[in-house]
Amino acid sequence: MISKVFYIVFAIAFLSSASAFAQDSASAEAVQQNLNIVWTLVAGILVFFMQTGFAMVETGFTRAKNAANIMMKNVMDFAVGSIAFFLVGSAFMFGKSAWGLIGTDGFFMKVFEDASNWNWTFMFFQTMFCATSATIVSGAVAERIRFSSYLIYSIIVSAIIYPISGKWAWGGLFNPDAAGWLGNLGFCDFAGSTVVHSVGGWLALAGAIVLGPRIGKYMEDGKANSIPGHNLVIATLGVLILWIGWFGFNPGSTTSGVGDIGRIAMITNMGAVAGTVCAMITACIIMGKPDLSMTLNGCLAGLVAVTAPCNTITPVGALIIGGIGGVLVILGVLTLDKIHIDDPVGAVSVHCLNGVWGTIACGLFNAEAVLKLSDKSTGLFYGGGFHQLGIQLLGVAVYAAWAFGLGF
Amino acid sequence: MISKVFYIVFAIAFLSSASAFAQDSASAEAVQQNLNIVWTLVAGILVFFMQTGFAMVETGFTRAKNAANIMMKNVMDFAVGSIAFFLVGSAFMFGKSAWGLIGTDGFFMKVFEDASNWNWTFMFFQTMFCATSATIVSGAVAERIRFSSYLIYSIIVSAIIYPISGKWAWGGLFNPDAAGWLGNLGFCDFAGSTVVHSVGGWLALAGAIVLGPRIGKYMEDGKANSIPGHNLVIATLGVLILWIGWFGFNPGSTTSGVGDIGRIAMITNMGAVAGTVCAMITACIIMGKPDLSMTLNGCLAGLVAVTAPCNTITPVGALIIGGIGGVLVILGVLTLDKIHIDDPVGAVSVHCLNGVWGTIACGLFNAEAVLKLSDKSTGLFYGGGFHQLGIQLLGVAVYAAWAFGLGF
Amino acid sequence: MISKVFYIVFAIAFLSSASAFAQDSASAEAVQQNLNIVWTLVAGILVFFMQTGFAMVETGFTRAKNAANIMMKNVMDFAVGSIAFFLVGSAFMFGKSAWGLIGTDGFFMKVFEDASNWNWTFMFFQTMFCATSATIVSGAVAERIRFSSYLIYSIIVSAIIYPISGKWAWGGLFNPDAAGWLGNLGFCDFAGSTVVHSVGGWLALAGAIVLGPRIGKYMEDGKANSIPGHNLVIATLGVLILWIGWFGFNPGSTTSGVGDIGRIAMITNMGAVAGTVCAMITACIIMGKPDLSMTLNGCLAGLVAVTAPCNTITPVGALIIGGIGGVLVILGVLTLDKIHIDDPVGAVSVHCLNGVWGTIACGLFNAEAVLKLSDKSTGLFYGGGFHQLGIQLLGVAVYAAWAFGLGF
Amino acid sequence: MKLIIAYIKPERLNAVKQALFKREIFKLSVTTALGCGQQKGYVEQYRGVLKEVNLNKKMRLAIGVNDHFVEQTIEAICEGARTGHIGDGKIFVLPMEECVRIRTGERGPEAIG
Amino acid sequence: MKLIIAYIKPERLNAVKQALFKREIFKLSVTTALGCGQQKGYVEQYRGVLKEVNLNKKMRLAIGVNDHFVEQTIEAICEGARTGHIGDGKIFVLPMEECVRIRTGERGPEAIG
Amino acid sequence: MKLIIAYIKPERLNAVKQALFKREIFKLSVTTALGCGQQKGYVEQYRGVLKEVNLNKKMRLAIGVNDHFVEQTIEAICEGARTGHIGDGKIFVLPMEECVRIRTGERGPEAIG
Ligand SMILES: Nc1ncnc2c1ncn2[C@@H]1O[C@H](COP(=O)(O)OP(=O)(O)O)[C@@H](O)[C@H]1O
Ligand SMILES: Nc1ncnc2c1ncn2[C@@H]1O[C@H](COP(=O)(O)OP(=O)(O)O)[C@@H](O)[C@H]1O
Ligand SMILES: Nc1ncnc2c1ncn2[C@@H]1O[C@H](COP(=O)(O)OP(=O)(O)O)[C@@H](O)[C@H]1O
Repeated sequence: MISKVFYIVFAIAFLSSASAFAQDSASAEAVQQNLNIVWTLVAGILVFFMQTGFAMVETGFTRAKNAANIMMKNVMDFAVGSIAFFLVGSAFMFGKSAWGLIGTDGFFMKVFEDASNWNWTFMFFQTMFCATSATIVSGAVAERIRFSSYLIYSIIVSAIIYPISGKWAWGGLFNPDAAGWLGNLGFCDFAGSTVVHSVGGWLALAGAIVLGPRIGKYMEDGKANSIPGHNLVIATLGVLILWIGWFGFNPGSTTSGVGDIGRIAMITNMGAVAGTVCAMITACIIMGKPDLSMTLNGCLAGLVAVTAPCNTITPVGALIIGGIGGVLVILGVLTLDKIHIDDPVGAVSVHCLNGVWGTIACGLFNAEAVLKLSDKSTGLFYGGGFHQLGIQLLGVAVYAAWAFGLGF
Repeated sequence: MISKVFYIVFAIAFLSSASAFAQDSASAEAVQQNLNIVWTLVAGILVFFMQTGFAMVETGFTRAKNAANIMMKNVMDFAVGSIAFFLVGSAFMFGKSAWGLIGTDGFFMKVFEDASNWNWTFMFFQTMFCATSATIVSGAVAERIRFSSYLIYSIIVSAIIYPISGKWAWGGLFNPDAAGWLGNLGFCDFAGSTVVHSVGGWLALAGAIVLGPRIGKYMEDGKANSIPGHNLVIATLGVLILWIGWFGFNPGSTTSGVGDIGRIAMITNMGAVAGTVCAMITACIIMGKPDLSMTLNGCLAGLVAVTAPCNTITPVGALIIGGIGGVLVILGVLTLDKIHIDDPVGAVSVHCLNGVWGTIACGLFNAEAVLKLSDKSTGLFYGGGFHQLGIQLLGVAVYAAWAFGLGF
Repeated sequence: MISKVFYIVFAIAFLSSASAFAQDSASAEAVQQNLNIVWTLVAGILVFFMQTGFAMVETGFTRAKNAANIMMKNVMDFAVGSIAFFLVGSAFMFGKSAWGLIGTDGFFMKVFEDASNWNWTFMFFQTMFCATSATIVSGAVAERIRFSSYLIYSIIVSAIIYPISGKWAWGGLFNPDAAGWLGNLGFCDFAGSTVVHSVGGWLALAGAIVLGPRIGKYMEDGKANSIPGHNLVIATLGVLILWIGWFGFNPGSTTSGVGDIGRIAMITNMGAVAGTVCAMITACIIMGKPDLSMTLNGCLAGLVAVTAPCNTITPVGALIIGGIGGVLVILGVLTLDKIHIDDPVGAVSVHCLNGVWGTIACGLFNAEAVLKLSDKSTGLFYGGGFHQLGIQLLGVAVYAAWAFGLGF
Repeated sequence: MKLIIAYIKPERLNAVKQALFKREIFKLSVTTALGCGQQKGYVEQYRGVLKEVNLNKKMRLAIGVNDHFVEQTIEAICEGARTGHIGDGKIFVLPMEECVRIRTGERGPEAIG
Repeated sequence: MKLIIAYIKPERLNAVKQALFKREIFKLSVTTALGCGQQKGYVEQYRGVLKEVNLNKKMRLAIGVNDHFVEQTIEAICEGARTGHIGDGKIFVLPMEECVRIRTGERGPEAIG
Repeated sequence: MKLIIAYIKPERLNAVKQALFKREIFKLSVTTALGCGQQKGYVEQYRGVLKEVNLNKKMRLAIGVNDHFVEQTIEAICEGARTGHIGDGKIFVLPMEECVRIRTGERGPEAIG
């Protein structure tokens, strides 16, 4: 489900884009349009900050000897990914739809003509999203993937996999005519639990399986060995930076500077804190003492889980969704360890598992009527029946098959 | 004293909140309202960044072996504090006043009905302020408080202590009818030298006294032992992040996107740099060489000191207030060490001592007339007489008794 | 060349500055003016973040034993620089022009009368630029300059050298009547490849030569010794923070919240990623394997290179300019090492060499007509002839002589 | 009594410990060390400048044993540490005149185990 | 001359130094070490996986002394390091054939102090 | 065979290595250590509180040599490490009974070099 806000914004965008400087036509609409641009740009910069967060989390959770390597990978995946998305990815994602599956025009971002057009800001924001999706994988494959393979992989994700995934749900954001098939069905993924996180997470899972565990992670007798992260201060710094970035990621997905952004920020925060608290408690129960690295994972899990429904749930809904996310992530980490899938930073449990959970949660907790966003809530628990839930499950299944399949 | 700006903003907020999407009524007022929302949200995100800053400062100033513990505390105090403030704290602070002492309605933030209402953003901003106040204590009690006690303490501060303190001075920010008794008297604390910092600082002082010094800090013969911080790079990173956060903390307290924010940012910066320079010089004189950790404390001291008067003083006033703050903090740290109160990061000297100083400084340096904010300056040095100064001293005394008393 | 945007903004600024609160006159122009203030302030805060970035890069690239010293220098240069710029620098830069060479009024920033005037925000933004220029040097002279000399040097740069340099190209930003002689000639330096970076870079080069190499850097037989940086994670953090800061630095230089900021952000990003990729490839070819520290330098090189032309080039132009910057920086670092100029962090190659390259690139790649900014492009490759290129070369030569000469 | 000192490759430490434990030698002390031997150092590059690192990381084991345990200890160390490549390390056997268990003050051969 | 080597608990270092100073033994060298003895290791947990750490942190003291100082040194170390618990450590006394003070080139018993 | 142990100033390590190489002694092991000797410690200040640091950083060299190499080794160490100031360090020569090259199992004097 794409928020009503979007359509209004774009309508305004198209109306006002003809005038090079908004000031020329000093209408309130033009100023609002400029405000949307400022907000979206700021949000995009916050999302870019997430690259820093990912780099810090990953290096903090792994061994000191691989720090330079991980830094290199995180800087380079953004660099090559940005170029790939600029050249072809953006066209696949937002170009004219072929059967709602893939975009077919607008390569090299050629569509931009006007120096002060809204499109530039929109594409800047989208580039940052694309990079986030690509970089998720690097945590799961840390400490063992070859640098050159990783570069090629980053290019493919940014040029092809993410844009096509994005087309299906979000193809209509830029131009409503170019919407993808899932978007047309009413699939709800406001800020990307599925499009960004679970796609990245499925690829991460596939990568972790294909590469196999790090040497020394599992002993001959099958027992897991812990390979402690070398710097939990840096890892915490990274998580806090990611948290900040999420205040661009979720509220920024309105791409407009309206009152909703405050609500979405509040909801996002509720998800994060609930995830943190529940993960800490769960870890305490299972492992007997609070564990910082698990708590940090819980925080990210809560954030990922509320990403899809952040525009359509109540704060209490966010507390529940985020809290469940915090429990899920711990179970996920422990289970993966048991079945010998080695994911040094917990990327699969955070992004894949909770991306899926967040997407499903839309079908359960969507409360549009409570928030006066529309007349009827679509969430099962708010009297919306099973319709939305069905669409969400379809979406989850399709993306799982697509991204996990491609990952191999 | 609550800035005129607030009232205007809220008037607009109430007028325009009826329309779900500001664009629908494309009036300039509605756009300005949206601009206020964008600015306040960005400022709130910057204030959230201060959590990262505190975490880095505290871990940098303490021993490596406690790093994970300190990270855990800083993440968890925000998490439980956010929930506590959401559930009850916000109601105590901004609900209908009972005798100007405590709020009595609005639990669970139930007041929010509208998806795009200004309230969401306001409460997001306030949540971040509450968390800042709670987290100040963690530095002073670092390396010795038990984790579970700390959690309980954080909940109490965020649910009860901070909201009630806040009610007195700031209760009218959300709804002018709900103002607190000190606010009604004309107590001036623009961005929280008292409400946030000195309350946190007094609690920190009480905590440091109750817990006693760290083992090994003072030898049997009474001599102090230094327990050096393990990573001054991380501590500096933290201070610089706090500094950035303050550009949200102070200018954001206008909660409106108007020209004043630039002035307040400039004043804030002047306070910080003056504190830095004066602390460095004072440390040089007393200890014979420049000392990084003291200089960093001086920077924070300057920031805390200008927090109360930042809206009502001139840049030169800020230089003087910040500079005195920089001197005070050094004397504070050395004195506490002498009387065997062990405050590993200098939290008491920074937040309590300078929170008090900044609050008093309002009564001395307020220059509303010079800034054309009103016809008459209230500061003693600008011909305002002793009236404002008296109110400020009353406020300082009341908060000291309240927060320090409760801390025990 | 000063962007058209500026003039319009200032016109509005002067019109609306009479009303203390923009809301009073709820005109769309006034709201746009407030939006400009919010955006410029946010951009200024992002530029302030660059101080953190520089501190982290420099400490990461040098030895652990000097970390506290480098932190101290980076904090103090900002502190004393801010005060110096406030007291006299701003007047030299933006005051009434004497022969287009130096400003002569407005000391102590006395011009500001109104509490909500645009000037405050503008000066905040400019203070951050000034500090950036001053801090560039600290990397090149790291690990050997005396602290007190460095303080004096910082004061001189912020009070005199940078403001006078700035007057020549940017004197008209605040008040078009006060423009400098190079600005009047049509010299193009949108966000400061020359004014900020190459001035800082030339001073850095002079400083590195005057101080001589670090002990142990070159052996008696003339062979260079490597003195590895102690923490590449911190250095990477610093570079990523600088990158974020640049999204304030370049798009913020519009000082207005209009659509152009999205385009400039996109261009800035393209320059950065091209620099990163090309530096990595060049390092691979020359040294046989990817090198993180060189790649990070490449990223900064790309950013510096697109700083001057970021408002007037196409994304493809940015890829080319940034890419060449990435190659240049590697050649620069290796060459300096060969001629025994010891620059621990590569500041000269990043800021001076690429500052010059970026300035020249304006004369080659400016594509105003393509972007519909004006009727005719001034870049040689876009049919603009040699006129602009000549002015750019003149500017480069003048600044080189001035800053490098003064540095000795 | 003898003090057996061995310099081995760090990655062999676990195997050596196992080999010792098999022979019921449970007590040892380990220190990190840098060694310079037949094994040449390696060349590192930082910012285009070469740096020769000719000290390799080693682990130093110190094991106090009674005389009739010496051969078994040497055997165990060789078993665990040998890879057949340069850099495998050395074992030195030093005479020891006295040994004291701090906890009890016991001396001599009984104190060692 | 003897070389006295002792492995002790890190937190006892200060007490041992004090005990030595009392007996006018001022010269010693200290290295960090890891020890494995009767004291069992401990179990750490990271992300739900247990990790057995069976090397405990120790300090290694090396003190070169003349023959008539040996007993006092042993006494001092025991005094400072004994807690009565497992893990208190060991003292080894090795014969030393020569000692050289680098600064002056002095040799033998005078060089040691 | 002898084991020569020397405690030297860290900054002299390179010079000592050079001096040893000149005499064709190529094998040695190095450990970081802290020493306490005639050289007094220094006083540090942190947040206005003084802290006495009375252990100075040292390097510990261990060199196993055949008997006729002992003098040359001592000579080399003195040459490289002597600055004439307090803190230059000490050399201890210990008897060694056996030496084993782990790679080949060789024993005795041939194993040492
Ligand atoms: N004579 C020696 N004195 C001290 N340490 C030695 C000696 N010989 C070897 N070592 C130590 O053993 C390690 C392995 O030495 P190496 O010469 O590579 O083995 P090998 O002699 O078996 O070929 C060295 O790095 C060093 O630490
Ligand atoms: N035979 C030995 N060889 C080398 N180191 C030893 C030996 N015995 C004890 N140690 C060292 O002393 C430390 C304390 O040993 P432990 O067995 O716990 O003490 P105790 O024998 O007094 O019960 C060990 O961790 C180890 O470092
Ligand atoms: N008797 C000793 N036992 C162990 N280490 C010693 C002894 N004497 C000196 N050292 C080591 O040598 C270092 C230098 O000692 P110092 O007394 O300063 O030199 P000198 O005796 O040449 O004046 C000390 O820091 C210590 O590490």
